[in-house]
Amino acid sequence: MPRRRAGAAIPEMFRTMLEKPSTRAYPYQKVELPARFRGKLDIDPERCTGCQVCAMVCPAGVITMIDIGTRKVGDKELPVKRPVFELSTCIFCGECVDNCAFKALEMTKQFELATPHKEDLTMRKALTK
Amino acid sequence: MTEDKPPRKEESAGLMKYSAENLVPFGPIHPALKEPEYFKLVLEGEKIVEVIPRIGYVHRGLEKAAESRPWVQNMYMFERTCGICSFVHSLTYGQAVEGLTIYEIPRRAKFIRTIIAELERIHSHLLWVGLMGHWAGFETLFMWVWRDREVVLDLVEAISGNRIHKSMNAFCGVRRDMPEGMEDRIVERMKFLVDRANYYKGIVDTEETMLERTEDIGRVSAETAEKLCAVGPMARYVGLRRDIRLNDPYAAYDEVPFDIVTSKEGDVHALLKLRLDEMIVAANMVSYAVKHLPEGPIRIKIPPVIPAGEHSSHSEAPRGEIFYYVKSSGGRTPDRVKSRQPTMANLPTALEILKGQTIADVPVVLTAIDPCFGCMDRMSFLDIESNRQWTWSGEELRRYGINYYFPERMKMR
Amino acid sequence: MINEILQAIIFPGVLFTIAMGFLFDWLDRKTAARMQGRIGPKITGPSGILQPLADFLKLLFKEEIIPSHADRVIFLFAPALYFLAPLLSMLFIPIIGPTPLAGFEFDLLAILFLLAYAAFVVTILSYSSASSFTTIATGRLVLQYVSYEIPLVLAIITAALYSRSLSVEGIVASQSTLWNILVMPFAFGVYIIALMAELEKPPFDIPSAKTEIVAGWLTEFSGRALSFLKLTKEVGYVFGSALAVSLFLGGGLGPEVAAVPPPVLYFVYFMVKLLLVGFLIFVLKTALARIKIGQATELFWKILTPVSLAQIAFVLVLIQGGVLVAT
Amino acid sequence: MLERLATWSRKRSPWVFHINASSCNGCDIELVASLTPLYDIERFGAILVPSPRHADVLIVTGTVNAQTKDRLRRVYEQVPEPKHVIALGACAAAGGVFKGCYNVGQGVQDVIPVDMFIPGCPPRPEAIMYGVLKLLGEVK
Ligand code: SF4
Ligand code: SF4
Ligand code: SF4
Ligand code: SF4
Ligand code: SF4
Ligand code: SF4
Ligand code: SF4
Ligand code: SF4
Repeated sequence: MPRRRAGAAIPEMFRTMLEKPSTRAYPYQKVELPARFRGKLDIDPERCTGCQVCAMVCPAGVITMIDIGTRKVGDKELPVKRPVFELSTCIFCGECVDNCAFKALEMTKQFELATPHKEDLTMRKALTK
Repeated sequence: MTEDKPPRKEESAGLMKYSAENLVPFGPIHPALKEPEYFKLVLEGEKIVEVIPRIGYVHRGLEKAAESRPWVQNMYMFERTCGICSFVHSLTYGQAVEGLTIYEIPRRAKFIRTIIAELERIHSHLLWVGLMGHWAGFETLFMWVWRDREVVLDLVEAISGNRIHKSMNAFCGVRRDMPEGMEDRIVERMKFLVDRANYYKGIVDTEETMLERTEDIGRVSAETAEKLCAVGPMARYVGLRRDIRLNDPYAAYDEVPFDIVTSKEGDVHALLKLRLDEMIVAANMVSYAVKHLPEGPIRIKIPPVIPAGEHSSHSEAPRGEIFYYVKSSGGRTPDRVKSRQPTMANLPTALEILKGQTIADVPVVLTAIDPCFGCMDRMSFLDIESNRQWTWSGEELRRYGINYYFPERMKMR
Repeated sequence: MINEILQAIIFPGVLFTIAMGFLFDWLDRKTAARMQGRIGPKITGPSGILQPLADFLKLLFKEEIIPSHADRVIFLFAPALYFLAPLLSMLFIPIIGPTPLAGFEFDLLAILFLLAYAAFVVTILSYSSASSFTTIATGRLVLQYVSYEIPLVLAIITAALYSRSLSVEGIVASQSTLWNILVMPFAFGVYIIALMAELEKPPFDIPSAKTEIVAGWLTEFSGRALSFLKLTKEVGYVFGSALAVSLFLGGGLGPEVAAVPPPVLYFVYFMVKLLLVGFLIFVLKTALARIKIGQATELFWKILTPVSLAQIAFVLVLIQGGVLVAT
Repeated sequence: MLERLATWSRKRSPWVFHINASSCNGCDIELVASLTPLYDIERFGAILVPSPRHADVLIVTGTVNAQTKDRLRRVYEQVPEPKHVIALGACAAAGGVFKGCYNVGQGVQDVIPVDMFIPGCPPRPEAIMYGVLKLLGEVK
């Protein structure tokens, strides 16, 4: 049975005090993010075909498809759709990225997303092709 | 004090039988509980004579929502039942669903699942030890332990891409493989954590003030714990050998050697040491699994429609047994999902322990069960001493609600 | 005359004391942070030294909410009354020379009175805010007060007895050859522990335990009242340590250095000792977990009171035997 | 002059009260993590206070369900002016993955005004610090 005493942590405390503090210098220094980090979603409007798969798989209902025009297939007019992302509810799961067959989506390393206006978090990039 | 207590009124579910002065609310917004939960403590001086829990502040309606969402999306939702042992939720839900399908889970995926689950256990136990220090007023321990916890989170982030919600699981496999060249780093970091765990064991064993706070606190007999269905560390600290990993192995637990830790002392101090010991075991398991990771595929893609049937699955989360039941009628969405979390199972035991303690012990004892009230919105009570049993019906809840919302005592100027 | 008033207001009087209070708060936070492997306050002034000032000013400029069931008069004025206690006591401590600003023959008794007065005001304050947390906190406050009071007074009396003086000035003067701590180390220890209880530092932060009873007796205070209550605690910190220096560590006395004028030297010695005592408390407070009120009471009554009585007996024997009597 | 002093002190001493409005814990532990040695938000004067009466900044996590709504409003009223609200996490911003569950709302701003949204599930401690600092840049 080890000896009970008050202040058992004192030696370690002094050791810690003499060491360099373990605090990372954010925001003065950039954060080192691992290669797989899942940050803000980004879309390449050139690649997106409007297939809607991402909107179907998203568990958080982030993605809505918007009609941006029509195209002719045979003699039928079919709507052309593009996704709009309501990133405020995005849970950064990456499911949409995995499922996009055209590799239009990507998770960037951007994590500093704080904003006073929720509208800023709506991504309409795909619409302006 | 005791004499002038009004007689017990059974029909009010024990809520209004005490005068306002000796009822102390504990929660729902209380710094000791990182989650909102409400306990009314009936006090005599500093001593607690009765605890009345009021739960449901985190009720979000997951089970109901699950019925209208596709199978895969539910995985991400159930993962977010809780941020502390999130992976094990998706794992158990996944296992329950996998049970309905005919596919075999690749061996490599099983190992990766084990690694993540054990990393999660280490992170959860460290978090717990730190918070225990915080609640006992020992900030330094809290800071150190949480500093060391970041080691695990960094590893988890490197493997999965997020610190908390790993989103690693998929039906019949995992979504991401282990990154290249992580093996040495993981083994080395695990060694570091084992060293730290041993140091903290020394601290909780020798520091006088910490011992004063934890020794002989939170005692419960093995019989009571067994009768009240305690699970996880709450069962093991009174000597019950209960661990789903051992009793009913899942993932790769039948291939990774380990032994569970139990304790005989049955107080909070024993619980602290037990968790640190479990952490060491988990760290060794991670090192072993990383070294013996089999080759092969990590995932089988399965169709989005799950065959009809019922299946259940359980697993050992850091805080005890998690249980999932799923029912399918062969569609794209489940018919019913039911989950049971360890905290729910441990709450009756904790209430039993709290009786007779002082108010200073409340945070410590409630931490002992690790308050995570993700899933408690209905409840029956059983007072084993007087053999009195009662349930809250909707009517009682309503009456309690009316009483609660009566003119507030606290008003603005 | 003007000189004296200036002394009382600026240096080493009120303003200096308050500044010291801020300094102590900063040092406290900073050392605790460093020992925990953190940096602590950093951007407010050099190394965050202005952090306590910023906190204080911010609270001053904040809205003050008075709960409707609380006693308005007490709520408004008691914080100021409470603030007076350590501030006045500080005037009895010699800081820049052997004579304090406002000493008289029995000023030690006045200090004891002010200590009791502060505890009384806190209790009233706590009780007046009348919420269930503060009610528990009041109970704890009173219990803690009656526990630490006796050992604290006994420790102070030990020093007075040995120095055969009831004024701080006299006690300091009597230590020119031998510091009291060497004669009565246990009294010093008891004093420090009781001081931590009085300042509600861990392990005795029982009446303001934030994980148990929200913010304890401070729960209902906001804005200006809160800023003064916090400031009082900080000044109390300084005063408690200063009294320890005067009673047990020989005040500002120390070996003379020819090149330095005596008042400056006195002041420097005093400050060094003051910071040492402060540091001792920082370390203890960072290293310990909070104990329960029952355990605190037991500690003070069952252990520290007998210890201080034994110390008094020992000192009396010394005096009686004529050994080592202070001059 | 006084005005500038007040602004200075407010920017330097944001005291945070954290309220969990039915969140999953993920955001809460990341918030606590931002106090711990690796991130140490106390560098900027921010501390976690135990009583809403002491707070300047209210950080809300979680979806705000039917039960916590009233409590959230009550706590908000207890915070003395000037006060700011940060909605932490996808849940607090707009319901997150629980959007559409029968018991949850559409985020914090339906109940109390919000000054800063920090999306993420959960946001990294650095992201939380970024949000707090961004808010401080705006404290007037
Ligand atoms: S982003 Fe990809 S999945 Fe989504 S609509 Fe465009 S192409 Fe389809
Ligand atoms: S990352 Fe997940 S939550 Fe976000 S848009 Fe993609 S699928 Fe939806
Ligand atoms: S009464 Fe129960 S079921 Fe209804 S909202 Fe509240 S916790 Fe949920
Ligand atoms: S009781 Fe259960 S099944 Fe019914 S609504 Fe609530 S969570 Fe869903
Ligand atoms: S057991 Fe607790 S920590 Fe684990 S998922 Fe459930 S609520 Fe969260
Ligand atoms: S509902 Fe109650 S009795 Fe049934 S398993 Fe859960 S905790 Fe046990
Ligand atoms: S009972 Fe639990 S899991 Fe089910 S909806 Fe309520 S909180 Fe969610
Ligand atoms: S945003 Fe994500 S981590 Fe935060 S409370 Fe919601 S589900 Fe949990």
